[in-house]
Amino acid sequence: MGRRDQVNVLGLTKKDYDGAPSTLCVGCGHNSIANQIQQIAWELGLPQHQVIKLSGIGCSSKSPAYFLGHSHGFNALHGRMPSVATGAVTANHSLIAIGVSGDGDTGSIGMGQFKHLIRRNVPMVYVVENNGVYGLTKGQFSATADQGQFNKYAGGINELTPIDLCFEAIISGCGFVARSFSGDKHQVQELLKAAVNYDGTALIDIISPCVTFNDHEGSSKSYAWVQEYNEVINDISFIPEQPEIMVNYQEGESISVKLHDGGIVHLTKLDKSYDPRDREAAITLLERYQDPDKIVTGLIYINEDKKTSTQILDLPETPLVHLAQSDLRPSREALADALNTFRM
Amino acid sequence: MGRRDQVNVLGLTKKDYDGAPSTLCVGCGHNSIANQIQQIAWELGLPQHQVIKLSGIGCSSKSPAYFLGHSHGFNALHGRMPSVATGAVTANHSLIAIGVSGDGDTGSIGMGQFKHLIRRNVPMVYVVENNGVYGLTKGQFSATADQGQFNKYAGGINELTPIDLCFEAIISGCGFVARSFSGDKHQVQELLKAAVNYDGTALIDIISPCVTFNDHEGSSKSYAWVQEYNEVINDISFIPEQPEIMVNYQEGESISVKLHDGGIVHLTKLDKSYDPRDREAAITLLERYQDPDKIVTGLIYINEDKKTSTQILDLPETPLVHLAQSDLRPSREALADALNTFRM
Amino acid sequence: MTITDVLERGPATGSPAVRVNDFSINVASPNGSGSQTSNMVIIRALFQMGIPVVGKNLFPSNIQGLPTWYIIRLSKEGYLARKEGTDILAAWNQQTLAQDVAELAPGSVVIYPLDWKQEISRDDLYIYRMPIKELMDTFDIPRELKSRVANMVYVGGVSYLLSIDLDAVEKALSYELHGKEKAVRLNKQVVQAAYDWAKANWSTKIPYRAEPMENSPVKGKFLAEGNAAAGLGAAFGGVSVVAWYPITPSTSLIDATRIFLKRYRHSSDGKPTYAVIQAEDELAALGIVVGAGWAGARAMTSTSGPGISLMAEFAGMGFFAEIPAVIWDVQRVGPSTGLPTRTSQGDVMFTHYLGHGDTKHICLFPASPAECFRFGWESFDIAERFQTPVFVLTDLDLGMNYWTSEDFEYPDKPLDRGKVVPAEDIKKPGDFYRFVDVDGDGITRRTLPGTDSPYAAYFARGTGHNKYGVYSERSDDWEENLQRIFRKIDGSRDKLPQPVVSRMDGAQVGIISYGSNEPAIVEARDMLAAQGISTDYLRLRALPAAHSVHEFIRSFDHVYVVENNLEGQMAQILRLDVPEKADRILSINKQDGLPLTAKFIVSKFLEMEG
Amino acid sequence: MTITDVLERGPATGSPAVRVNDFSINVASPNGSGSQTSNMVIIRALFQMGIPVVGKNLFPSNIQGLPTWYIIRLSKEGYLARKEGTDILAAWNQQTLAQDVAELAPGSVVIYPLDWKQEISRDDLYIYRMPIKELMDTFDIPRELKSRVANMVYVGGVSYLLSIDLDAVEKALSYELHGKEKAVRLNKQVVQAAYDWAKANWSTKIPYRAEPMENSPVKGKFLAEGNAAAGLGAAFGGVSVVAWYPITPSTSLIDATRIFLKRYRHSSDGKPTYAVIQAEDELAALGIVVGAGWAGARAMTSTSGPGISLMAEFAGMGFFAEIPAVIWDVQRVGPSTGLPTRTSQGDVMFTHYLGHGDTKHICLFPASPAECFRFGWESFDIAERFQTPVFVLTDLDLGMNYWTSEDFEYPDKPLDRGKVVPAEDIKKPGDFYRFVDVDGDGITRRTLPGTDSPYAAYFARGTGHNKYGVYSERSDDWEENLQRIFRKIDGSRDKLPQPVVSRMDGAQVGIISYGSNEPAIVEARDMLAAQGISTDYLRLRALPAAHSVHEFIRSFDHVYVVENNLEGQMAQILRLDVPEKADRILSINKQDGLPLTAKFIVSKFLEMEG
Ligand SMILES: Cc1ncc(C[n+]2csc(CCOP(=O)(O)OP(=O)(O)O)c2C)c(N)n1
Ligand SMILES: Cc1ncc(C[n+]2csc(CCOP(=O)(O)OP(=O)(O)O)c2C)c(N)n1
Ligand code: SF4
Ligand code: SF4
Ligand SMILES: [Mg+2]
Ligand SMILES: [Mg+2]
Repeated sequence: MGRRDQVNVLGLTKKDYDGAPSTLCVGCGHNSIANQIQQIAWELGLPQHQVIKLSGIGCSSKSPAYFLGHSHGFNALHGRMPSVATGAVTANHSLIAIGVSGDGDTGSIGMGQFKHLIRRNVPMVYVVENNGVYGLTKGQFSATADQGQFNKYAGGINELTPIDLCFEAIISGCGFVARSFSGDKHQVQELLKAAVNYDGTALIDIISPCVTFNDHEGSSKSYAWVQEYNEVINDISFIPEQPEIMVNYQEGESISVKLHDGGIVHLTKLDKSYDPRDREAAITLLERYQDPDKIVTGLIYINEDKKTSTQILDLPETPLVHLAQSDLRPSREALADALNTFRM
Repeated sequence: MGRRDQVNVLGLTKKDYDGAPSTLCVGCGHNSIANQIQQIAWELGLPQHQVIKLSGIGCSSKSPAYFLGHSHGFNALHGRMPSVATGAVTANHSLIAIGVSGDGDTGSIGMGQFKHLIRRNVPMVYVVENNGVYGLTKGQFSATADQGQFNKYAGGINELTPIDLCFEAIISGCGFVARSFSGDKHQVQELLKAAVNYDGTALIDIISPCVTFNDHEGSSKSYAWVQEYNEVINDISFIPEQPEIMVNYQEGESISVKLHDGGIVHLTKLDKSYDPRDREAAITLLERYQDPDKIVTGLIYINEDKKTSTQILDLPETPLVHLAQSDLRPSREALADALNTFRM
Repeated sequence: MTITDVLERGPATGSPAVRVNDFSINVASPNGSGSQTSNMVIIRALFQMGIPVVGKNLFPSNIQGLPTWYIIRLSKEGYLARKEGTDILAAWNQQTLAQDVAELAPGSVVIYPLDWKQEISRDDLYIYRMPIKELMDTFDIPRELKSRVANMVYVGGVSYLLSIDLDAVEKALSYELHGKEKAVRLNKQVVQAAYDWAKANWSTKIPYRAEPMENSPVKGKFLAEGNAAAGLGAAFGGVSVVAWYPITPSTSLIDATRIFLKRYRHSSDGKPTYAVIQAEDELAALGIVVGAGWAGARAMTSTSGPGISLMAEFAGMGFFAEIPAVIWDVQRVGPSTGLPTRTSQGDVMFTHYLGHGDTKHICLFPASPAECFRFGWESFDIAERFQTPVFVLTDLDLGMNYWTSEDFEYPDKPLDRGKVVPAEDIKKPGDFYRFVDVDGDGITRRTLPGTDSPYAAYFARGTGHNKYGVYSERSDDWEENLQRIFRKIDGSRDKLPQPVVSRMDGAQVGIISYGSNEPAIVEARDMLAAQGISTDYLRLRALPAAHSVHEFIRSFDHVYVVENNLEGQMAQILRLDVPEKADRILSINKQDGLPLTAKFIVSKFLEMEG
Repeated sequence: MTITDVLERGPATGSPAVRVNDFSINVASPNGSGSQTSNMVIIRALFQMGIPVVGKNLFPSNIQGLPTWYIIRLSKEGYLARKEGTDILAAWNQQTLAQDVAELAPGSVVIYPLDWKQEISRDDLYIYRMPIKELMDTFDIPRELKSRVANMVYVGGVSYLLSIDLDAVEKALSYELHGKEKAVRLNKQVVQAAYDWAKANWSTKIPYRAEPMENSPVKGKFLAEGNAAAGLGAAFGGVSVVAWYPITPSTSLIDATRIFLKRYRHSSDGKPTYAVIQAEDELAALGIVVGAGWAGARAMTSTSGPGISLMAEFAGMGFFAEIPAVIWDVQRVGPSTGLPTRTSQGDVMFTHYLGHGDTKHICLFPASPAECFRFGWESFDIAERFQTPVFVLTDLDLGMNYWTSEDFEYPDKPLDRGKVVPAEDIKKPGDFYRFVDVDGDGITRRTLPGTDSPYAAYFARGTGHNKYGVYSERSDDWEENLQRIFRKIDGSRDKLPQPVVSRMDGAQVGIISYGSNEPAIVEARDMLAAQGISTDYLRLRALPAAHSVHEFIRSFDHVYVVENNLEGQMAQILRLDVPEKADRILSINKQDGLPLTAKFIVSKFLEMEG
């Protein structure tokens, strides 16, 4: 955490990365995640004016207000953060975009936009604060609620197949797929750091218990349950800079993946046979962890080779928003030329 | 096909199952699929008044007008067939629902509804006439277009990851997942027959070339391409009735799956090791067939044990629409009782 | 300053005359603290005493911690609109204490915890303090319940100060806690202890008193939220498919629907005669309803502003494909996400015209729980009779606050399924065409899927079609069809719930309003009458407006349309209906998220009358 | 009947006077048969001859086979509105032959293939037949091209009958076929052969003739579709993010935008200075635009009715969160999916108020390709100046048909980015608050993400907020904020494209219209003037309407608002603007999917004038 007066590379204290005071429930997993975002932003020395925070609607989607108070934020519409993020990042690809959504926001109303954002590989961190319910509307089941779950606020038992957002992301072509737990601060932090440095859409599906509506005994999204059933697939640490490009992909006990910015994701394997660079393995893993009492966390899949939307759109280095009038308005001659195309 | 005057169990000729004349392009794959639907409806002796035909918007979504002219039809909104079908089937679960959609209709604008229909397991046949483009709006790429595809109408090369609708369906919990090719009439027919008899959402993703905008050389959705690269995973035949419940799951060369109505799906394995009742195997198969030049068709996954929406909603045997006033309007006493709940 | 000073202090200005059953109590508390039960106990106890009472819950769009105000108005005359100003403040929210106190008028009363350090410096108030922790420590209450039960302390304090009958409090507690004996006992004990403590420690008398009313205007009545009444109405209206997506303040309408369906709607084999589907979003919710309505079910959804926006495409299709559907819009403040927990009548115009192209929807405007119940079932008759989506526009104030209600009337007519043609009537081609206007009222006949006749089927679609239901791009087909639909909608004017008119002798001016403004208008008219100004009042209950609404407008030099939105939306619609009076249709309107008050209406009225 | 009878027949009634450059040609063909090129060749050849000419393409919502009519009007006076009736029918669609012929007035001309068996029994027509197969067989044309090239047969026939200059035809061919020599040669040969065949086989003369015009009113002008002009305008307006979803008739606007962007918008390093994103649907399209607008890009989308419905929620958010955006609505016939390939002005009201809650959007109404170009760039200035979504409402007729156009004017002012505060101006807390109305015009200052100052950031949201941009549920904050936004929109009236007024001496009555109705109004006014009726005409170009529009209305006893929708939507909006004249604002309107005609307007006008 660091002492209160400790400063980062920018000479800022962690407090300088404060947002507004949280209005979420005391103990809500979302608060912890907001804190971890603040923490890693400070640790990585992210310039706040270069960060944009985006969200939809929900308790989770409120959380961007509670970190990085000097960053621009956009609290969009329910389920529509992906499109707004796509627009913003396209307009200015020099920004560091952090999206925060909920399981209802992403898995229910937002399913279409979520899938298509990932298809485009818009470079951003996409955090889902996943609690299996609609917190803000008081506890209805969301699409990630496990089958057979009981919830009195939702009026009974959920009989529908849950949506697995990591599974959804990976088959849509996501190159950075992770699951975590708001109670595992270290893992959340390291995944966030890697995600911020990953070039492409980095999904982190974080189980984030709703203490008010879904933390009861038997809830597969409760603190107790996740603590009991969480299997950490790999121990991740992010090493921000590496003076020389000298990476050993030491297979075996650990794996290092170099990100395009120079940072390195170092993974100590807990399951020896698992390699998160192998998409088929990742998919099989996810398939094998479909039961509520099988929760796998860690970096599930990583692939640095996907073209991002910025690359696909072939955007100029200068972000579109910084182009000058001369770049934006063709000349009089161009108009004359264009008019000639209309003439026989 | 049967002679023109041949009649089915209902004493009807195939012509009696005619719809309006097609207004699709000559040679369009969708026309062939419409014909197969007509064919199997006739062969199975489906009572047309008990069938509903639903669709979204697109060339594909027009096709329900071209078969079963005596069935009620609903040509809904772009991407919204799933919700309309959910409502109709819930209102009257005795109907046989056949939905027809396009790859744009289902994979782009309709992604959210598609996924959630499948989660609910609404009993219906869901046919996607998949041509990789938006036919009706003149050839833009749809979300199922393969990466690297060139299409002059779409203005160039597609760089986005394609959406695999079978993959989407299976991870959303679909219990009947098939892929086919409009050029393979036999396969389309047998899959349709099995799907009509399957209790739950039965997805058939049929590659259905668009002769006008996407049948050129190099198009992975062209007749020639699919003919060349199509790997049929199993040879399916549907046996409508079986007097005794005497099914041998003869493993080995073939598999028989008994459907709840008594019909049997008989599969001759072409890939000996493949068992479409094994979800993990199906998922692995799909993952291994992600390249445009790897097209797998056949019944990819079947599972008869999933609760349908009708079961989850615990609907009465009498369809909701046939309930009498006495079932729909509680008594005066009930009102008095209800009012008492308001009183202290 | 002695300890007594701290516990209790009267205003420096001396005490005014006692006000009996005519004042307001404001309970300020943080959201999620469980104060709602305590507030309901107070309001129910007062109601039990025969005192007309209403509570307005101003809660935040959050689950825990943000400020909530619950404002209870007692009115012996039975005026149950919101009233500005607080007479008695139970200041149970430390965060807003200073501001809440600052807003009080001189002579008001504040009760607040002794546990807090804050002092109140104003010397023109009655100030009482209560030791929460000290009181609670005398009970053996499980930790997790403590903070909730602690709210009963102010119930005890307020009961003592106002002389609220403790038996009534007990009854209220029992109702609120669903008769769970242990809980009732525990809470009652806390109320009693707080009451006793207050009695022992406070001596000043305040000039406000709650007294039981003998010939009570609320006798035989009960308290109900419009949303609950609407849900009950739907259950009695034979709804069989409900599809919805959660959104404040509409969610509780569906919750109630489910509860009543579960209680009263099973078939002989014990199965539910309905389906409730939580959709993935509002587009799907209305899609499901439209699909079900087409198939012949009575189907409904309920939503609020953002959901209405998302339903635009399906609304237009339902209108054009002529599919019955019922859509409740429990209005909250927009545009956009706006203020999800504040009330508004801001969707009137948008909803009436919802959908691109020329579209006009039937809208109903209930003004009381009883009318929510009635429209709850009648909306289905209207939707099926006119084969069109019907929007019922209520709002957060009517939907989520507790209003005094008389008994709901049992439906006075059987289900009206409209022009549905059975198989028996369709023997040969030509016996049935979907869009042929046989009766000349613009309402054509329909069949349901499954009708056992080869000539019963038609294709429902949002694209152009002719009267035989066949796809058509012909200009004449389009014109004929759409004009007929508009004729149908226009023809509904005098067949929808008709306006309710209340007259006064010698009225020179008319007031038009609708929905939840009713109590404020009633009160405002009495206030005006007291000043010698007579008014006639028309309460609109449906759009398109009945011809009698037009007549009403024409019969005055000018009329005022009172409503809770920024642009005077209903006034605009009426101006279009009666263009020759357009500049004599004046708006009294406001949109600040709160229910309108009589005072606002009167002062605007007087200002505009000049 | 001899062979000559079959090839050619004159009307029994004798031949009337010759009409030069003042008649209509209707080409009926099946969709997807490639006739569009032939039709364009005819229209361009005529235009090349200096004849004012316009083509209206009535195509079906299908790709192949359904009937298409392409109606070419020649008007030496330069009236380029649609005109009812056909003088010359090239009946190239066997399916509709009978009906097409039945609708002809006596004395009309029909050309149709000799290859078909059908005979025409009417004896009051000129009838000509051409042997397609026979003619085509003389050429060595690849099979797949044959059916397309076959359409050149009627070009030859029509050219011969009307004496169209074959050099002009060749020029037209060359343009249409992008100068591809081989294709041009081949097609030219077919035209020539058909022409020669006609010359050899037909002898009767028809009373219609196309003659080159010396002092042509179209000199220096060109033909252009509004959608192409709009796309060019956007490219010159500095659009940098385009997000869209395909929908007829809007798709070609984006196609054009992409083409022109590709041609004219690269940075010095050769990279595109723009991004075009095909979104997954319209919700996402506007979401992307809103996100990009917030980030500081000039962003636009284009759609039609169904897309407008789907954009409702984001439109309301853009309005309330005050984010610049440009949305083109190329209107087609609604409600619902309606008639995707027919024209309409049916979205005016819905779009102006798009979004739940109180909302009011700025709308622009271009009436010509030149204005499409102008609004193409100016809409961004307006959107950024007023920090709000701007809707540009055009329609299929203007968007997809070829209109005669003068040169587009180069933008007469630099990009106006509005009140964007740079980092230099924000040195300390308080230097910047997002919603403080510093200038008193309701337009507050904004910053862009990335602005390098710790005090530059704010939170964009659709929920309630105060002037500092902080989340707020306070009533006063809500009122202040929303009232300011409405003040801003209201304040735009006189700063948007102002109405264009055309007066006549002694006019007693005013006509108001907008958009693509322009040519019909011009012609109608001349027709009325010929009858001695003078009219003044105001062409509205933006909503909210300028004060001068109100003045115009007030200056007449009554005005007519002419528009292409069922409910007279613009008339309704103006009635609300000028309530004291509401019953004197009369509607001349119609909605049948076709552009309005002068004849319709005149007859309605005369009927209503009584
Ligand atoms: C269009 C629309 N529909 C519904 C709502 C109401 N709503 C607000 S938050 C929410 C669900 C949020 O759930 P989730 O995303 O899981 O967030 P959580 O509160 O659980 O963190 C809903 C349905 C809305 N704001 N907008
Ligand atoms: C809301 C909406 N947006 C856009 C359209 C225009 N539109 C009609 S069909 C279509 C695409 C159809 O593609 P697909 O589903 O693949 O069907 P296909 O024509 O290829 O069979 C589109 C975008 C529409 N009708 N409605
Ligand atoms: S309701 Fe649940 S999700 Fe919302 S803030 Fe409280 S604990 Fe968190
Ligand atoms: S355009 Fe393509 S999809 Fe549409 S009908 Fe023609 S071939 Fe079929
Ligand atoms: Mg959630
Ligand atoms: Mg397609």
